[in-house]
Amino acid sequence: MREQAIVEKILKEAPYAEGKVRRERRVEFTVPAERIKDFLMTLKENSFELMLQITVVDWLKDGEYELVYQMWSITHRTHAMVRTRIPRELDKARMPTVRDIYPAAETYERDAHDFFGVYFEGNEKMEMPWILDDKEQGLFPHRKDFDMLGYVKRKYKILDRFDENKDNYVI
Amino acid sequence: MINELMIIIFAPLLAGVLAWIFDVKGIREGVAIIGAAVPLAYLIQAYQTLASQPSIQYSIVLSGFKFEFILYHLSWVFAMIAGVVGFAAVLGMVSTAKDSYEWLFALMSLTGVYGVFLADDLISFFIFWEIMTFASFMMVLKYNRKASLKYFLLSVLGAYAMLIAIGIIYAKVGAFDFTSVQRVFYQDAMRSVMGSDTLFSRNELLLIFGLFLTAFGVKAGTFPLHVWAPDAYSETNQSYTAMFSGVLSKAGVYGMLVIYILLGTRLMYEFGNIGAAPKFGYVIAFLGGITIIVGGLLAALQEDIRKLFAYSSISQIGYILVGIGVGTALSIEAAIYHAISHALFKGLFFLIVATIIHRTGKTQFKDMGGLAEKMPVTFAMAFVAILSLAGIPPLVGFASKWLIFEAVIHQNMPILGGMLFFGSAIGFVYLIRFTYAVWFGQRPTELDDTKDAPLPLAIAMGILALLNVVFGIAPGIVAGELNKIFGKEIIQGTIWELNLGFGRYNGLFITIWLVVGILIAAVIYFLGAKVRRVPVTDTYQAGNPVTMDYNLTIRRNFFLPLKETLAFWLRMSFDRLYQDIGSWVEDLAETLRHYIYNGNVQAYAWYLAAILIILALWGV
Amino acid sequence: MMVIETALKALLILLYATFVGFMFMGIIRIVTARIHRRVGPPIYQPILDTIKLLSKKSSITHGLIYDFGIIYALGATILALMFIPLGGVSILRAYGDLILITFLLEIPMLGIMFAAMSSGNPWAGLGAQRALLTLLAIQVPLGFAIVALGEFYGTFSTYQIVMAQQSMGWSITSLPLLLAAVAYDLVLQAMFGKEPFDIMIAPGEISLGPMVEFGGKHMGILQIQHAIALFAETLFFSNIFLGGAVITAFASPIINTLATLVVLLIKQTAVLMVAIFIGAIFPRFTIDQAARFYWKWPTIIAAAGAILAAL
Amino acid sequence: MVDWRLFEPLFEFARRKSLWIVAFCTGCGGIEMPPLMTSRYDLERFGMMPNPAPRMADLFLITGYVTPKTLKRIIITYELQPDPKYVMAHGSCPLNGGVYWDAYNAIKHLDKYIPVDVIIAGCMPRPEAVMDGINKIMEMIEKGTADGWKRYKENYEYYRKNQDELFGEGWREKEARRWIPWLMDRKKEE
Amino acid sequence: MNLQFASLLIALPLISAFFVPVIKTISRKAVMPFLVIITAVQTGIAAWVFEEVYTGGKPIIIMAGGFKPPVGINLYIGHFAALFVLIIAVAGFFMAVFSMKSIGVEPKDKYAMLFLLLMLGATGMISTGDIFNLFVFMEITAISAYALTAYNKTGEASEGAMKYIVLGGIGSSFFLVGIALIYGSLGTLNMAQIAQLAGNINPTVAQAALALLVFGLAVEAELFPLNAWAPDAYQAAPHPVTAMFSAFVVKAGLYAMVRIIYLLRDTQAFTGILRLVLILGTITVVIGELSALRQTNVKRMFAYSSIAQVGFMAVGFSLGTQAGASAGVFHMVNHAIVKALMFLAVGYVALELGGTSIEDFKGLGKKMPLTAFAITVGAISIIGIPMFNVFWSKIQLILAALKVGKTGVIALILGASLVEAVYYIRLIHTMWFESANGEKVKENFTLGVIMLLLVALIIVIGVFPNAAWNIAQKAAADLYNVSQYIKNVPLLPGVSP
Repeated sequence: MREQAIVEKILKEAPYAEGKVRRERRVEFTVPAERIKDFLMTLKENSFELMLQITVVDWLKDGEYELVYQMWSITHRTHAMVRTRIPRELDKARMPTVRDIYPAAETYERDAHDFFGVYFEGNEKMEMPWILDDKEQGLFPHRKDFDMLGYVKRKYKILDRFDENKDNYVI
Repeated sequence: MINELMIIIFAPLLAGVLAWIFDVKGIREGVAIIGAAVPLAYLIQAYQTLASQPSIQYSIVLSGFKFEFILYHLSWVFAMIAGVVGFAAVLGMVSTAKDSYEWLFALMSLTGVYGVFLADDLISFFIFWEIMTFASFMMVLKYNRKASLKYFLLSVLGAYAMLIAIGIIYAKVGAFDFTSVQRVFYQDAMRSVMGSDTLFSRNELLLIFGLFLTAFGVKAGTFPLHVWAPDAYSETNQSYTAMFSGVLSKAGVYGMLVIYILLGTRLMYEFGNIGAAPKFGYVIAFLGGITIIVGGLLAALQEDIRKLFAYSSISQIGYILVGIGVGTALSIEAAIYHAISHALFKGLFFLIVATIIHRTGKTQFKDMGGLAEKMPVTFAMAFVAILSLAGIPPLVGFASKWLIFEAVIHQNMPILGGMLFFGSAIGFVYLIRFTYAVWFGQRPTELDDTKDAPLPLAIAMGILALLNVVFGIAPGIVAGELNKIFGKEIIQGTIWELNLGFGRYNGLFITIWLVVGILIAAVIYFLGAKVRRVPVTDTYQAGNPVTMDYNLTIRRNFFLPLKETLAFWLRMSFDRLYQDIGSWVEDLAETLRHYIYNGNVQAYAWYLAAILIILALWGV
Repeated sequence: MMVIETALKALLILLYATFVGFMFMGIIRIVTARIHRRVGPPIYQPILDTIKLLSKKSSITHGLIYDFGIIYALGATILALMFIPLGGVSILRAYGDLILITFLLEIPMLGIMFAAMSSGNPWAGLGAQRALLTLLAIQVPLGFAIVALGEFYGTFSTYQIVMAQQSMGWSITSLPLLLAAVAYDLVLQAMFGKEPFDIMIAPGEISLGPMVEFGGKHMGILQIQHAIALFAETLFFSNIFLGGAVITAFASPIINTLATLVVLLIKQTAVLMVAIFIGAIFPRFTIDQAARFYWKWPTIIAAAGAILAAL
Repeated sequence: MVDWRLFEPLFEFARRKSLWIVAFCTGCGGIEMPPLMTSRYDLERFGMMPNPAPRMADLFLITGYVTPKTLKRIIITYELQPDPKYVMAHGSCPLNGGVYWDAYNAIKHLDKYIPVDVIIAGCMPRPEAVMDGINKIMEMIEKGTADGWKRYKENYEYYRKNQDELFGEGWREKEARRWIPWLMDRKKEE
Repeated sequence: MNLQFASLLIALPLISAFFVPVIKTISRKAVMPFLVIITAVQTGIAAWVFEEVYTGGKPIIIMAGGFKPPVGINLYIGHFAALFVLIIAVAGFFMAVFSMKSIGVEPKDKYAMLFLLLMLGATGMISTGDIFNLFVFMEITAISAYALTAYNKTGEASEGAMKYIVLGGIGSSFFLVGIALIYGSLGTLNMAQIAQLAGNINPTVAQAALALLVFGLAVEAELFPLNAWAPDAYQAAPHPVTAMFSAFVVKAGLYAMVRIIYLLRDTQAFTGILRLVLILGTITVVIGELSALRQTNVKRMFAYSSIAQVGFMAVGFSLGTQAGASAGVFHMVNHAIVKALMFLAVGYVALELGGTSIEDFKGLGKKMPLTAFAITVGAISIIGIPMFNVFWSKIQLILAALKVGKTGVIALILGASLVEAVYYIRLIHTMWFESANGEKVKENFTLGVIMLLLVALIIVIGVFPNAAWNIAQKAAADLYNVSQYIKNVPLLPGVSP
């Protein structure tokens, strides 16, 4: 099918990556973290014009973050998911920015940084606060090991209201 | 014996020279104020004598020329404008003048203006015109060379054009004084009506009229020749600009009237007329119309406070030119009335600008804002001036604009009528731009300690504002004076009312009913709940909290949409045209010198040979 | 004696104008609702709104000019009202001069803008800028229309124009003044602040522009001002273009004045309806589109009218 | 200075019959507002008019969950409104946090921060429910029990304490200056 | 004192010129003061002669050696000559005082001798009544001018002098041929008699003679193509000499040309020559002003400006009317005063600050306020601002020209004076409003007094021009109506070719 041809063409240009067709109009690639920039360059040449989102998946047990760059090609009308894996610890979760290839990436990188703490070198707006309010700025709330309920109790001081075993729920 | 006309003319110059010599802070201000007050006093005192005898004359002989001076109704009105606004400007300069250099030349320009208004023959008219131009040029030279050079070149070009025209007239008429010149032209007009051969041929008349038009057009700042005004008005001591734009531009207007007095009938018969307006007058009126629009639109797009008012004063002069251009007795009277009101509110505006710059030291709109609380007195004066310039009924601005509208539209001139209406809206527009940028909005932090106007400036502003209001409510006073110029009762009506037969305007009723309306509104206002004073940071900006450090105002580039709609027209600019001509002449001069005086003797020897050949050809 | 009589007449005109003005605002809301196939508020809704606004318990001010601007706007509208001939009742009818009334109808906008700008709110600044540009845009066709009128009738007093129309028939019957009337009607659209040209008080874009800072009683006074302005503008239009009303058929003068008021009312509502229909259909122009529109078609129409009138 | 008690019923009737709405369409309730204005439900029958400027609005509709950042704006808008002002909250989220009961970024009790007059139940009430709420508030105005603004004024310290507890002291100035460092350097370029 | 003492005007400089080596042997430093004394005495005599002529009303005729005019050479000191001799003497006196301070190059006695010869030549040219005598005096002036230009012994000075010699030499030779033609056809050298017999020269000879005479003198009078030497010569000459050049040497040349043209009034070529001089004068004004526009050296700029002003005078005289001539003379007087002042001031600045380029003039107002003030007043009066002296002569001249109907010429000239205003204003702005380093210089008292005297003279004439205007009118009358000139000269009745 059409997607198969696209995947082979890209894999020929980027041997270091593996790619497969998940279903009609949906392809998937896995790329090592350090080669992400040139892979996105090849995608750009192969008419993947849009970067839709950079989503971060927190594999707590593997101790890794999985960054998924979701791209969309208007000409082929296919959606490509580029997966990479980076270590989970805050000081080691660092990625080069792809702002120069896809300008939209700047906001997605800030979003990932706000909620997961992934630091993208080269993105000058990294320190600029994005969505989170000042209180939650450094907490990276979407990480799996973030104790949401405890933080809510402390923040809104409604300690007595909840019963941990969730069977009598008092409004 | 020194006639009082001489005192009126030379008192300011004398005071200026004395102030320049005794360069002591206290004395020179006193001398200058006396210098400006003495002519004003004499003029007021001359009002009684004018009631009895038609005019006061005086003449002296100087190097073969017989200089005559006359004070009759028309020149008395213009001299009074010069007197009042000049006195106010001098009062203003007491606090803004830096050194005696400015005093000397400001008062010399006042002498020049008096001389121009009181002159009764062409040569003294030209001489005082030159003195006025030179003195005002020296005021600008001190601040900025390029602006002053542009101003000097254009106005000297105008002056020399006038000199050539005077020369041509002198060659044919043999005399300079207005009466004989007028008589000769009148006879000439009669001869041309009878069909016999005339003293001046058609294209000679065209040349004289063209030359006079350029000379007075430059000074009045009509459309193609207005480029000097914004730079000259902004690059000098601001309270002097009150006199510069309020009074000196009136010299240009007076010049246009001189054309009417001297050549009026002759040109009328020579070129015929469109509808009621003489064809040559229609040229002036049309130029005036374009000046209104160009001046107004450019004023709205300016970023510098002084430039805005410079362009606005050009566009207001456009009104006067339209009035004069239409040529009927009523329209000329309306034009003079607007000259008076323009001098009043424009003088007031420039004094306000002087106070702002004197206190804040800033001239760009983007660094100003929110001064209304800090300078309440100046703001009150500015409010009066804005109402007057925008032509809001109870003030003098409306009375004179109304007269011009009536006079022009009654003569069935649709295009001019449209231009006038457009002009009045533009006046409205750039005033609000000035008010918003300077008085309202969030105040930059460094302007927090600005004090209000110094005393002399405040008094000067007070005088002009008072006159604005008085002449607005009782327009009949001025109309009475103007009727004396033409002898017959053109604007009927009592002291409160102007009655033109086809239109009536009563200043008193309007004020009464406006006060009644405001009272009603005030009653409704005070019936409501008590009011709580709220700072600027408490305004609704989509709910976001507001801080004074980062002020969200569109003070810069206020009229961006207007600039986009006018983008096509803004590309043409006469300023760049004159710049290019100037640099072209300079390059030509450079190449010329390079080739002719190239320094080697052989070339010079060849020149000799060339001359010999010419002489041989000459027919030796 | 004369003073009391004029005072009474002035009071009568004022009350009548405000009441009819509010009714006009009510009509506008009901007709627009009916066009949207909605039920629409009761006709006295504007009065209720004004009473609610005036009865607000707390009010704020941004300084003297913030209040004086509003009071000045209402005062100027009342002044303008007094000049326009209202059948037999008007007071300053003799001084009702075309140009004077045109200027007086524009002055309330100056007062509102002064008050809005002194509040320091950026929305108000933007609103003021757009209101100014709209004013600049409508001035050209308005000017030419007034010039056409002035030249056609040779006089500037509205009362004489009304009298002339009694004999010569309504002024829209003659071509030049018909063109002027069309242009003036488009200008009225912007003066009422109705849909196609109400960019200056665009609710969504700049949250009501100049009106953003006007709370309780300030907004109440502005509602009254808008009512009187509606009445005055429609009255002025019907006087100069639709022949005004001078009825002397009945015996007693009171019935005559009532008849003239009724006739005028009909003409005014007609003018209002035209404005409402245009308003309900068209989307809002941006400010430079509005300026370009006004400087193209209405100006050509009005200029043609003026030139024809001048011949 | 004039005693208006005689006209109080008229004022009450006018306030009831011309409620101007400041619709703060936070959360998911915003989409319920347009149908109210269109021909099927037509709130304009009751004289209600949507009006973006808080200065002249009476009814303050909060139509969904409220995050702390939105709450800051709500408090400021509420304080801008002139006095007889009523607040109507839609759905369960403003009541007790609703489905976001354990989310860090949703306010649990709106009532702790600003006085709420009427709360309409339903995880996004349908237009009919909103209409019913509006009738409820009209009755309360008539009976004079819609006194949210009085409660806010009397125990202002209570509300103030809750707000400062959530946002920290002097949060208005801090919030206003939050973006200046990044805006300022852009200002230097121009 | 009988009138014959007037001949001292010529004799005094001659004798004292040859006395200078004697003085030098007595003491080297006494030479310059001696020069000043001589020029002072000369001024005294000139003032006495001026007094005699203007009160008496009759010109003074001096017969050399007692011979009656057609045979002997006679000096005719009329109103014009008296006026100009006084100007030469006064300018010479001021420049002598100035050269006491400014001449540094060694052979001062040579300088003094040349200075006196130059004054002698100029005085002689103006007062002589005999055409060949005019040539002799012109040669004296020219040669002393060549020597003085080269006096500074710099490369530039010698180059300027060489140009001046080449052009001056050719010019004077043509002048001699012209005289020969006239003498050949009329047989007499006396100007009065030439004027009498001018009618019966056959036209072609008259035209050729007139053309050659005008061409010869035009070099000295700096009309357009022939004034190429002037800028370099003015710039290279020592400062007092430049002032004397522009003050009276050029004017003497112009006077001679105009005198001869007016003498041969009856010949047919008269109108043709006048039109030629008019055209040349206008072009001189335009080219002179334009080429001064982008000058960086102030002295050279003033040189161009004085060339242009001389062209303006030539236009005045070439109008052929009484008003034109009187305006021209008035302009000569005013120009002499203003240019003497300007060159004096520029020279003094060059002396103190070591150069005359624009950079030295930056911020002069703070460094040398008096000199800057003098230059400013001079510049303003040259531009033609009312209340200053040049304005009156300019306006008279323009009106005279317009009376004759020369609108085109006047338009060109006014355009040129517009250009002149530009570079003078640039100079004023550089002097007063541009800041400059360097401390305040203590200005010499005597030169200060001279400058203030000239400034006062400018302003006095500016404000009360009547007196100066009457003198100019009388002087022009003397130059213009030749018939009166012929009656004044007591010709021997019988002697004729």
